[in-house]
Amino acid sequence: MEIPYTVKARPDTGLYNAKVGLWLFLASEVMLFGGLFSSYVLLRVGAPGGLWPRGWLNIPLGTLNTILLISSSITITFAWAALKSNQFGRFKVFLGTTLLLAITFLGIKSFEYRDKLSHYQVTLNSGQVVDGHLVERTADHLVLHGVEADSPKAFLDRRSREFRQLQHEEFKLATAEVKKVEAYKPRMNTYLALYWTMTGLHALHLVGGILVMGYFWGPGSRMWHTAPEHFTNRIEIAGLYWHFVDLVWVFLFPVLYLL
Amino acid sequence: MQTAIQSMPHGAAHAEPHAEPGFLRQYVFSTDHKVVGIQYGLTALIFLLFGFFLMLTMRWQIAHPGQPVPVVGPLLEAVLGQVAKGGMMSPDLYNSFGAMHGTIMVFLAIVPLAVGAFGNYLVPLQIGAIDMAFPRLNMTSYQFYFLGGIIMFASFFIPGGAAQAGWTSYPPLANAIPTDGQTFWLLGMVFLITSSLLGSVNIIATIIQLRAPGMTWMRLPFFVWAQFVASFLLLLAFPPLEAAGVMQLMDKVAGTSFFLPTGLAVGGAVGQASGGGSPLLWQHLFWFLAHPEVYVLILPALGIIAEIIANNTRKPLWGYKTLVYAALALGFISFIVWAHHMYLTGMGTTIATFFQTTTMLISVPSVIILTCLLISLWGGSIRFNTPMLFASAFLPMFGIGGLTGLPLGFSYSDIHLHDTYYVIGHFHYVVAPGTIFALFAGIYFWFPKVTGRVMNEFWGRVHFWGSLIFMNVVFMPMFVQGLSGMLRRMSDGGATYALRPDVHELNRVILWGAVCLALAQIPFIINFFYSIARGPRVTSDNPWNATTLEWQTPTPPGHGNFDKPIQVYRGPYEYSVPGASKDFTPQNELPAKA
Amino acid sequence: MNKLLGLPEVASAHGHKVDNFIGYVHWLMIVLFVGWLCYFLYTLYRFRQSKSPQANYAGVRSHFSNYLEVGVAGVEALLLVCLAVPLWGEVVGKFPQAEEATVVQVVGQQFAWNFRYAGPDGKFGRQDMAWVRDNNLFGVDPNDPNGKDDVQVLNEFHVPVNKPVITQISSKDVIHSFRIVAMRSTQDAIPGMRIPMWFEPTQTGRYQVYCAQLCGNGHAQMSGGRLVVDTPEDYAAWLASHSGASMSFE
Amino acid sequence: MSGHSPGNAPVQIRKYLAIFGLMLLATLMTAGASYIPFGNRSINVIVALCIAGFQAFLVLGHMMHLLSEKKMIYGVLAFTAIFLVCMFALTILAHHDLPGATAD
Ligand code: HEA
Ligand code: HEA
Ligand code: CUA
Ligand SMILES: [Cu+2]
Repeated sequence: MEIPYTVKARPDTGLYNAKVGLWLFLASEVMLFGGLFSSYVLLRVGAPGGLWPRGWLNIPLGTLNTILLISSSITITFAWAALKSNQFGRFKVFLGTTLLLAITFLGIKSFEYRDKLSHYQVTLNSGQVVDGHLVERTADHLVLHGVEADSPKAFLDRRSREFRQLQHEEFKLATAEVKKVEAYKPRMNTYLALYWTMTGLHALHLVGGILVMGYFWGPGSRMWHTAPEHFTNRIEIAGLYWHFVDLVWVFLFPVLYLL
Repeated sequence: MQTAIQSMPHGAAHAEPHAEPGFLRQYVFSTDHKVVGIQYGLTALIFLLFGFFLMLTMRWQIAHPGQPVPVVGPLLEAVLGQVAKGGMMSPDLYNSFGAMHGTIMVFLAIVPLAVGAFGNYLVPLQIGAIDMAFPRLNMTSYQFYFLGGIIMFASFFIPGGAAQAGWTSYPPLANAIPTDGQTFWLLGMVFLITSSLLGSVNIIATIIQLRAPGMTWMRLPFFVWAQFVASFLLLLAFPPLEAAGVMQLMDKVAGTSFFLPTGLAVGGAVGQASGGGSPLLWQHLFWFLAHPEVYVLILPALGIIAEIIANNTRKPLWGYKTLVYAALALGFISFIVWAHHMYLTGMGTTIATFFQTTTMLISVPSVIILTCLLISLWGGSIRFNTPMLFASAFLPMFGIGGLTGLPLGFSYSDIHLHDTYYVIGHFHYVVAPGTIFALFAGIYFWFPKVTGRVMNEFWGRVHFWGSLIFMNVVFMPMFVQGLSGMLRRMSDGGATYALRPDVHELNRVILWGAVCLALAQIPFIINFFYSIARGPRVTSDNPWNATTLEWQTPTPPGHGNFDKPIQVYRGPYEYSVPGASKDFTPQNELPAKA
Repeated sequence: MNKLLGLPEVASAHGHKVDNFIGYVHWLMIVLFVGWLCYFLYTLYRFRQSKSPQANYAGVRSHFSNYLEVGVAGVEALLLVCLAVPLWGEVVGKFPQAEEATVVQVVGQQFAWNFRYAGPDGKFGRQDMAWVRDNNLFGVDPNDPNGKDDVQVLNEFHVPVNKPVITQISSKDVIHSFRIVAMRSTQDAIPGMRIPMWFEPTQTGRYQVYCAQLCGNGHAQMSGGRLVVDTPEDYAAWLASHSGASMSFE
Repeated sequence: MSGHSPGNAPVQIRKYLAIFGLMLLATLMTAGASYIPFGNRSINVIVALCIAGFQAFLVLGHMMHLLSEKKMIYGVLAFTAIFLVCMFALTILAHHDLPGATAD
């Protein structure tokens, strides 16, 4: 007793089971990220005073990551195409490349995360605000490499001319002068909260994808020799999912990095 | 992605049909949709009982504020300590129980029972499939559900107890309560939502892909349609709540302020928040799920009722197509009415008009469905067995619940009724004597198929009359209380408000109603377990002389469900066909002249 | 009908409209329910197996039910278009002019209500979220002279009779719901938002303010709020006696 | 195509390469466009979203083969899209439609 239509399409719907399942799953994913994006819009539109951070992320890195993800999306298509034309060797190469690209993406992402965790905004008792990366922190002083301004508002738009004219230097701040030390963690403000949550959830989707593709590349690929069509279908499904992950990023990138 | 892996046919297990799978494989980690369905069913029934127990305790407390709860009180004190000091429920405990009653009833009892158990067990059988489309995914979804349930249940025993912010978990309150109950609640919800998503992908894919030859869309039993629509609601409405849950979890553990506005001044953690969030955002995302969710509670119930009515009136459902279209319309509109729960959060005329209009619109398909079911009775030959008793009582009970939704649906009357016991009365009429009755009916009806034995008719009737009478004793007075202005979620039963004394006195009536309702369940529970072990065996695979495919299987159906390939020739309710030799013609019976 | 439904006393200008509306909807519900119920019970009786051993395959042939459904939808539409929508528009849209009304700011907190009046000068002190502290719920700028004579009271607030009252409702900590049953007025008090509501009291007396939204373990005890509707003279005296008694913020 | 593949249509490698090129170009364009001061920030937003929309079209339509998908999938996605739009529109509208809006 086998469940029908796992390999061949059902004639009247023209689809095999996993494809129906995956598209349904993607529909729910659309609603999941949709919920987050609509929160983003709402919180941004309703931000007090219309103030919203801009240019807080590294655009070249973001662009690079976008390119990596797009490329991985193409390579997985090629992997599937290779199976379709019966070239198992090529399949291994392309799926392997996809995996490497995906892992590189995560590597860059975690570098960006690390960078944010070592980035601090320090409010002094005088009202001055220093913003920069932590160089050193001891019981009685802090050393930051960054910029200084009268109010945190100066750091809001980092792509403005005013901000770019600020001098980067090293600040040594005595603990006694310091009123508040804040890292660029999710709690700092709504923008960062959204950034961490949305990219975090997206990264989790990547991790899931990598695990599955890793399985298909490694032990799972034995199935090619017993049930090639079924295996090809699975790669197609994996590809669909992966394109979706790419698609989400295509929106995350401008929304978080550029605007 | 998951889907891809899980779709692997569990070939190995079937390759050698003679190897008996071990106990674990057969009952605990089974991928057979029937076993999964039974697992869902038993777990959910236990949660149902537990949810009721929570409410009984609460009802006792608010009928006698300031006095220890007999029997249960000392027990609670022994287990939970301070919050039940002296055997009395503190307001914190009351709020915990209330929030968990709602959560458990909705997410851990009724939906798993209606969709997880009935859907899982019956959908493949009724469409003539050998299993679900993704059997392993099916098992996984039960496991997620179970884990979610464990997390929810465990939260009672952590310091500070379970979540206290209502099943709606509105922030900032949900964040402001300085215990971990809410964190557990959110985690539990993430598991439950994931489980629901996997389950609904499975049900929909099964219905689309695995219908037996000849089983066209318009030959599907109405129950299958109801499951189909309900699964779509789960699939598309739950994810935004999952997103919201993740955001609230971030608020709780990572200190973000998605739902916390600037300028909050509550002591403790919230005061430190960066602000800039919106409490209303949560409400929108929550109700975006929770309104469709209530139709997830009712649609499978309507499906069950439709099956039982057709079978026991011995005639086709009246207006089958209309029923199907109405169910689809109901599903569609249910996505755009959610803010009728939020009229009084500060809503202008435009949005209020929109949501009132959609709310009135959605009552139309409900009326149509109910009318079709009522008209189906006309001209029948009605057999009053226990399932039919419950099914017929469902109709007026749902009627009361549905009709009392109307004054809530108008924002103008909602000014007076919002957050009163009127609301509690409204939705309990739909879910308790409504959905629960349908589920009872379903249990009595399909019991012979699942176990091969029949439940006792006499005790079934006792159970029915007891439940019918006392459900009404419990919920009818709530309308009176609500109209007079008594608020819900009052840990003292509204004692601090200047209510008419007779209205207040009703709390005692409700309490005794609820106690008797509990007693009325005893015959059911005993009957249920006794019949599993000792009930008289059925003599036929089709004891009710039914037409749908699940009755054309061996009893109980084995792995793979059907003995022979199934071919469907006709619609689902061919009862009393003029000129036929018997008063029912199964869907797979060869046409007379081939 | 309103008696039958047991609706509580009403003391505001629009209150009886709410009650009547609830009454109309209940008429509709009762007519439908009783009609259906009679049909239902009769059918169950007439078509029981012993009396009607052979079911009729075709069942009902008439289209009466369609008219019925259209009728129900029609009545609902009528209620909606003629009453519910315009009346709601009156409550949330047509606010009286602030000069012709008593303006009160309301802030809920766990578990009491705070009220603020502009005082004799008719001007509220400048307010800003940034000033909100535990002891400055309204976020009043302590340096603004307009704020000096503002009146701030806890739990009990007074208004003159037969003059519209505009309440600006907010909350300091969690969501509460400001509800005066006798005025048939309810509005959630949501932190971070200030939402106006209005009503016109038509009878002097003391009315209880309810908190209708779960707001923590003291929710049931948050019942100390009172609306006192005074004659204009009493009100003026009351306001004068409280002027400037607002809290001081250091 | 050869024995193994069910092969409905030959996989068009060339087409995918073209799409790849377009996607890269679009990415560079969004990044680039964000440096151009259009005078009004909302123009930047619109430009970026349009480019993202175009990319979404490429990914969905061509890489995920939606343009030649079956009716069933269209149905599912159409409903998803409708509900998504409703969620966006209604939550945001609701935040901007408060009592008293017509008062003064
Ligand atoms: C299964 C669950 C379910 C169902 C089906 C419904 C159905 C409806 N609900 Fe209900 N509702 C809830 C569950 C449900 N609801 C819950 C859980 C809450 C509260 C949540 C909370 O705050 O905690 C709630 C709250 C709620 C509110 C918010 C109230 C408030 O908080 O102030 C509103 C307002 O519009 C509303 C309206 C409606 C309407 C118009 C319908 C309509 O769909 C009803 C249409 C039906 C009919 C009109 C009946 C027709 C009847 C017949 C034809 C049969 C007659 C038969 C005989 C007599 C034999 N509901
Ligand atoms: C599906 C949902 C559902 C169901 C079925 C119920 C069922 C019941 N509910 Fe519940 N209720 C809610 C959902 C539900 N409730 C929600 C969402 C809230 C709002 C919470 C909040 O404020 O946040 C609420 C709130 C609520 C309140 C208001 C509390 C308050 O505001 O302070 C009250 C008060 O009486 C109440 C009572 C009851 C009663 C007496 C039942 C009874 O009908 C229960 C009947 C149960 C049985 C009859 C059990 C049968 C079980 C068996 C027979 C087990 C058999 C077992 C085996 C065979 C193993 N409920
Ligand atoms: Cu304040 Cu309830
Ligand atoms: Cu609703």
